[in-house]
Amino acid sequence: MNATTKLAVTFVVMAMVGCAMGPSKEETAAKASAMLKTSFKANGQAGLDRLDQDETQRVCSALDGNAPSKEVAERIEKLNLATIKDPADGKFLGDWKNGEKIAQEGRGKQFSDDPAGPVGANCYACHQLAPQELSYGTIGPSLYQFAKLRGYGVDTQRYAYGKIYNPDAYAACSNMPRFGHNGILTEQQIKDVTALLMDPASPVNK
Amino acid sequence: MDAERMDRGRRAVLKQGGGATLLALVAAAGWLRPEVAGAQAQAQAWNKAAFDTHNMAETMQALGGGEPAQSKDIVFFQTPDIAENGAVVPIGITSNIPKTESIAILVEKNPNMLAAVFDIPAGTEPSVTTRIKMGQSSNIYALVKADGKYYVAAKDVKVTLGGCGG
Amino acid sequence: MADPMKIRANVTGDTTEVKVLMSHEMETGQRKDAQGKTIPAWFIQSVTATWNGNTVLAAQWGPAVSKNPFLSFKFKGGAKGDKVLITWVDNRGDKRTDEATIA
Amino acid sequence: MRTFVAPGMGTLLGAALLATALGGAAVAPALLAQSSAVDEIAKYRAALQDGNPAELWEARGEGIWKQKRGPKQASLEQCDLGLGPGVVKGAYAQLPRNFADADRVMDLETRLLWCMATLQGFSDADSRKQLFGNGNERKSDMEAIVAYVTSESRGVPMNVGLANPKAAEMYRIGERIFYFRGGPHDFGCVTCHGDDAKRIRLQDLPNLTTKEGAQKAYTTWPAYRVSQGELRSFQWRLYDCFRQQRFPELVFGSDASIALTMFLARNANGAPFDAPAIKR
Repeated sequence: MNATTKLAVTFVVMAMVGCAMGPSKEETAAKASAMLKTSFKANGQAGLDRLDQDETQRVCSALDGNAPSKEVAERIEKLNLATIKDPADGKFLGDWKNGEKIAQEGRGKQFSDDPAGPVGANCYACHQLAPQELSYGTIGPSLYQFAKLRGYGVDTQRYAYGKIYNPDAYAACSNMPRFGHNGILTEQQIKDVTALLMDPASPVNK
Repeated sequence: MDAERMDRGRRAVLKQGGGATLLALVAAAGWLRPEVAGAQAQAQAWNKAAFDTHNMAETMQALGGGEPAQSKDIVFFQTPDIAENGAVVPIGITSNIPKTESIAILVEKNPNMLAAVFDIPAGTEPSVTTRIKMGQSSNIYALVKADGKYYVAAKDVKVTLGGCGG
Repeated sequence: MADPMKIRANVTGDTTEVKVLMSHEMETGQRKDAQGKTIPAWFIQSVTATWNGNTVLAAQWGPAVSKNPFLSFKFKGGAKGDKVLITWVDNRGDKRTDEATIA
Repeated sequence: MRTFVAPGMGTLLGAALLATALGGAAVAPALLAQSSAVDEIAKYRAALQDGNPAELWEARGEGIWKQKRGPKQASLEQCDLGLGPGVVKGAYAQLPRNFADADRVMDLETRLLWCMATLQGFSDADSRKQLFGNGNERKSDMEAIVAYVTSESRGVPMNVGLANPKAAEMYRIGERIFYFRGGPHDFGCVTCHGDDAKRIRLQDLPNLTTKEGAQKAYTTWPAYRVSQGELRSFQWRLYDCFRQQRFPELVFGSDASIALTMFLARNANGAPFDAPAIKR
């Protein structure tokens, strides 16, 4: 992140505050950040460094849940697109059966989780995938028939892999975790989940 | 619809219980006598054998008795088709059979089938509400003893788990 | 020492409705603690309700009754001011009796 | 059968589930299955309302409130929850608020810690020994007292004021914390609670950015959680949300917890308080 873009972000934030009385939103955000630091304690794998926001988190937090402007979105997406590393062997698809397990697994990265224990993507918390699973969430869109509707080609595979790796590369300030960029899932796990979406044999595409 | 559901429940019972059928369940209602007074006497009367059974056949053997008749006069109320959490499943059972003496709750797929037995003395309405644990989706049986005879009805209850992270 | 029950008894016409909440773990004996040790079973085995010395309900429970049990039933009779007594005994031999005044 | 299931329209299992509910009736539309499941879960929740074990906590909490405890052998009956010493009725509906004696904005739990220290002489370490029940015999006195005090505001409209500058600032900071995204998953409160009609798995998520959503959610905490067999305070609610957000551990009674509570409580203004509730 260079100084120019930081200034640009500051400008955007200030512009949104407008001529409101009292402290600016940015000042309040700074107070909130400082308060958070004194209000949490490190526990197991969850250290206080988790409260240090990167540029994407900071910009997205200032949006109050609204969509970013076109300019901000483009910048955030560019920033995040640059982080995506394609699989070393060039193959985007792993084992969809493993992918299904990862999609069901809700544990991982919580201070209450065993650091050596499973880390999942918990896809079903937010998305419909395989139709056999009735208990799915709706924070994200339904991914049922993901490839059946979009095609099974390598470009779609690359997109699916990249979207799991870093969704902010395609939709700035997405609600979805950046599973690859933030080291939540391994490359193999991302390939497995990609296969759950893309493999013609996956229940998702039935 | 109820009849069909019960019929399916009955088939499941028969399949598990084999030739012994529901004989034993029947006695479930018989173990408790209203005149048993005093908590200590009751504690001693607790039917360990019946509560320790792990499938229908064992439960039957532990209890002994005659085969109960399917009854449409046993009604589940406040009992959901789907329980959000198996730790607490509300169960309400009313018997419209005259001279009901006791009501028992059994959960087919629980490790121990028998959950509870309620003796209904004369003057008490043959209707109880409580909450039970269910390890998984299962049939629930309401077993009623009335005028020395035994009756049963079944209801299928699905258990969902959910939430994030865990 | 177990916490008191919460008992409500209300008469409407000639019928008294009793609702009881009991404070009890109702441990099944099938769960394991963090160290992998089985947590011993601990549950209410019997419940008796009396009104004017008459038993109005008697129950035997297994560990499949939910934690902090709830029980509701109705009996004929009962007048405002009468006492309803509920007693439970668990598998450790702990016992608790509480009473409510019919309202 | 699968060919009848369109994307986003429920599931095979859903259809099977409905078919079961109908006693083996013919295949029904999957969409209907989903709504049927949701309706049935609504019935389940309704059935739980009849007897709420939270009452056991309320009774125990009232006992603890009135009991002489601590080095000073005093009860909490003279604790000032904002409406004057000893006034419990309706106090929770106006919290958090600024307390001049402490020169700090406090929520109920923080104020209770204050009263335990000042009235009863408990050390901070002693009063923090069991802030949350652990799901078995080790029950929390704090959660019991919270159950009692909040039950005394049942039916009272939420009325959290921001006239005090400190209170107003806490509200603004709480709002920023609500939108603060961080941790390995980029989660913030807003991730799950910023839109209408969303679910995690089958659990409905209140939209806390709307008045209706904030009112419905805030006025139904504390709650007896049937999945845990425990009564849970609002401090616990925030603690466990942040745990699942993959944040570090929220300190009980910390300023951030109070700021966020202030934001949510104030947004619930006008709605009658209706807790302790009972939830899955």
